[in-house]
Amino acid sequence: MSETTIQTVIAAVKILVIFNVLLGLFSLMTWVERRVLAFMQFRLGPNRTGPFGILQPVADGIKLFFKEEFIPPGADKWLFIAAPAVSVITAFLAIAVVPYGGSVTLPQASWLGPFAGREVSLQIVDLEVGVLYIFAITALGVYGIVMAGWASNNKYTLIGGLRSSAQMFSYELSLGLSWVGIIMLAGSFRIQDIVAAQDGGFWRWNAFIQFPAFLIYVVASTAEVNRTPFDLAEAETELVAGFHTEYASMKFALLQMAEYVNMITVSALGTNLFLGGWNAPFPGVPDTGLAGVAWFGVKVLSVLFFFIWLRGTLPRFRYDQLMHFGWKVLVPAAAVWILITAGALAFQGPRPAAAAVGAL
Amino acid sequence: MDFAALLFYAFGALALGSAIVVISQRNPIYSAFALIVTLCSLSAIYGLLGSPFIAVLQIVVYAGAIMVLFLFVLMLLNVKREGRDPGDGRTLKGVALALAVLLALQIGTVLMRARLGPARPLDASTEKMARDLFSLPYLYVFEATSVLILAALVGAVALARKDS
Amino acid sequence: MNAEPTVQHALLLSVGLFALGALGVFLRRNIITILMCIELMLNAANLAFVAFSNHLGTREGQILVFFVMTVAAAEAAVGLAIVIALHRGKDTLDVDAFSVLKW
Amino acid sequence: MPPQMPPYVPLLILGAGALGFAVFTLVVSHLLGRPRPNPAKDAVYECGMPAIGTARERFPIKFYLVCMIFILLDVDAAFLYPWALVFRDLVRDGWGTFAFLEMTAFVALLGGGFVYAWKVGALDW
Repeated sequence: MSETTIQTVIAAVKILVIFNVLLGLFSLMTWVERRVLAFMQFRLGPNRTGPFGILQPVADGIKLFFKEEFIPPGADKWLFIAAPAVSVITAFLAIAVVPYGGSVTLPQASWLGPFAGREVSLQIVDLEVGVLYIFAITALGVYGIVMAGWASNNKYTLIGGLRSSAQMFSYELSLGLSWVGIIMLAGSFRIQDIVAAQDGGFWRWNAFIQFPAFLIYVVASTAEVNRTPFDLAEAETELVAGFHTEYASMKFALLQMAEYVNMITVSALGTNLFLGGWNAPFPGVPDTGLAGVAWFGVKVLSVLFFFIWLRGTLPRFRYDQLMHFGWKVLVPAAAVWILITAGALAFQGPRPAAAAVGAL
Repeated sequence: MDFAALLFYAFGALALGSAIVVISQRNPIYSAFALIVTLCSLSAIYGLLGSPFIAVLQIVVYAGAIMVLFLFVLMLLNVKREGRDPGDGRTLKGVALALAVLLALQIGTVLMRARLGPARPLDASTEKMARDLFSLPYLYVFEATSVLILAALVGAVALARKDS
Repeated sequence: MNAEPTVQHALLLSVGLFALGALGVFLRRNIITILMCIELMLNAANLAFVAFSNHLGTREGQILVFFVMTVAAAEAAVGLAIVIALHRGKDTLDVDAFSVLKW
Repeated sequence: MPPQMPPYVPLLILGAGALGFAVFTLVVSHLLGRPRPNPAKDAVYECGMPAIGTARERFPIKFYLVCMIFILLDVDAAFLYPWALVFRDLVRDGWGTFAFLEMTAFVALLGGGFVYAWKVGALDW
C-alpha cells in the first residue's frame, strides 16, 4: 500500500469514528438532558423505553424517520429543504480541527498490517489556521438558520430566524475576540500548540491565566449555540419554536442535531482552549495517548453537563437585554482585555506577563 | 493529472457555474445564495494555491459577514423578483453580452501575454504574512484602513437610521 | 498544454469571473444584485492578486487582498445603507428609477 | 516522519461524509413518511389562528444596523488575529512597543466609531 493510501485510510477511519461518536453523543444528550432536567424539576422524564428510558433516543429516531414530511404553502421549497442540510454540514465540518488527545501509537500487531506501530494524531486535520477555521465555519452556520427562517413563509419562523442570526453574529464577535489573548500567549493558531502551552497542572490552564476571556467565552458560546438563558430564538412563550416551527420528520431532527453537535463542538473547543485539553490537572498524572483522551472526555462531558445545568437553573433573557449585554458589555470587555494582555506581554516579557495577567 | 489539479478545476468550474447563476437569476435571494457558493469555492481555490490564511479570511469576511448583510437587506426590503424587461430587452442583452466578451478577451489577452518567467517558490504561511503586515512599510496602510472602517461605520449608521 | 493548474489557469478563471460580474452589472436592474456583481468583480481581482503573488514568489499581492477585503466590507456596508435610503424615497430598487441626484 | 498528506483530503472526506449523511437522511425520510395532507395540516402554523398574508414582510432596520456594525468589527477581528499570532515574536525582536501602539491606535479609532454608534442609539434595542 502506498503512503498516501495508508494516510487516507487512517483519516477516513478517524472521521468515521468521530462521526459515530458525535451521533451517539447527540442521541445520548437528548436523553440525558431530559432526565437531568426532570430530576432538577422533581419530575421523572422519559423512563419507559428500556432501563431508565435509555432507549428513548432510538424510539425518537425511528418515530421521526416515519413521520410524514411537510412543506408549508408559499414556502420556498428548495431553500426549505436545503436549510437543515446546510446546518448539519457546517456543524460537522467545524469539528475537523478540534483535537481530542495528543497522539496514540498503534500496537505492533500483525493483523494491523501496514498500520502497525504507526503514530496517529488524535485530530482529523491539523490546519495551520486552526481556530480561525472554526471561526469561519461557525460564521457559515448562520445561513442554515436564515434560510430556515425565511423559507418557511411563517412570521414566527422569520422573526425566530432573524433573532437567532442577529444573536449569533453579535456573540460570535465576542467569542472570536475571547480567543485573541490565548493566541497571543501560545503564539499559534494550532489548537495542538495552544493545548501544549497549558501543560503542567491546572494552574497553568487558560481558564485561570485568562480568566476574563474564559468568562466571555462561556457566555458567548452559550449564546452562540442558542442555549438557555440565551435561547431567545425558540422562546416557546413568544415564538412557538423559532426558526424550526414548520419543520417535521427528519428535517427537524437534522436541525436539532446541528444544534447539539454545535454544542459539543463549543464544549470540546472550550476544553481545548481554556481547560487544558487532554492535559491532566496535576503534573505526574498520566495524560498521554488514551489516558489523555479519557481526561478530555471527562472535561467535555462536565462542560456538557454544565450546559444542561444552566438550562435547569436560569430563566431566559429578554431580547433587548440580550443584545445590550452582547454589544455593550461583552464586546468592549473583550477588546479591553486584549489590550491588557498585549500590554502585559509587551512591557514585561512573556513569562512574568502570564503571571501578572493571572494575578489580575 | 494529480488530485490537487483535479480539485482546482472542479472548484473553478463550481465558481464559474454559480457566478452564472448569480447573474442569470431574477430572484435576488437566489443570486445571493449562488454568490455564497462562488465565494466558498474561491476560498477552496486559495487554499489549494497555498494561502490558507486568505482562504479563511475569504470565508470569515466575505461569506460569513458581507453576504449575511446582503441577505438581511434583501429580506428587510422584501425584494421581489425582477419584472420582465421592456420591449427592446433582447437587443440590449445581446449588446451587453458582446461587451462582456470583448472585456474578457481584452483582459485575457493582456494577462496571458504578461511575461511571467518561471514560478518562484512562496512561503505564504500565516506567520510570514502577519510579519509582513505588521512591519513598517504597511504601517500607514494599516492605520488608514482603520480610518476607512471608522468612516464606513459612521456613514452607514447615519444613512440607514434616518427617521427609522 | 500542461495539465497542471498554472498561474494561467487561475488567471483565466479570474478573467471569466470578472467578465461575468461585468455582464451582471449590464444585465440586472436590481441595485442589490448589481452590488453583488461588483463583489464578484472584486473577488476576481483578488484571485488574480493571489495567483500572481503565488507565481512571482512575493507576498505583497496577498497582503493587498487583505486590504481589498476591508474595502469590500466598507463598500458593502455603505452601499447597502445607501440602497436602504433610496428605497425609502422611491419604494423600488430598479436602477432606472434613480435618475436624479436629489428629489 | 513520512510526508504529510495535504490537509484538504480529510476535510474533503469529512465534507463529503456530512453531505452524504444529510442527503441520505432527507431522502430516506422522504421515502418512508407517507403524507396524509388535509387543509388544516397544510396551513402555516401560527398558533392556530388563520394566517393573514404571507411572511414576506419587512422587518426593523435594527437588524441591519447590528449586522453592519458586526461586519465592520469582524474586519477588525480579522486584523487582530494575525497580530496576536506574531505578537510574541515581535516582542522578542524588540518591536513590542511599536506593535502594541500600532494596534492600540487601530482599536482606538474603531472604538471611536463604536462609541458613535452607541451614542446615536444604533445598539439600543
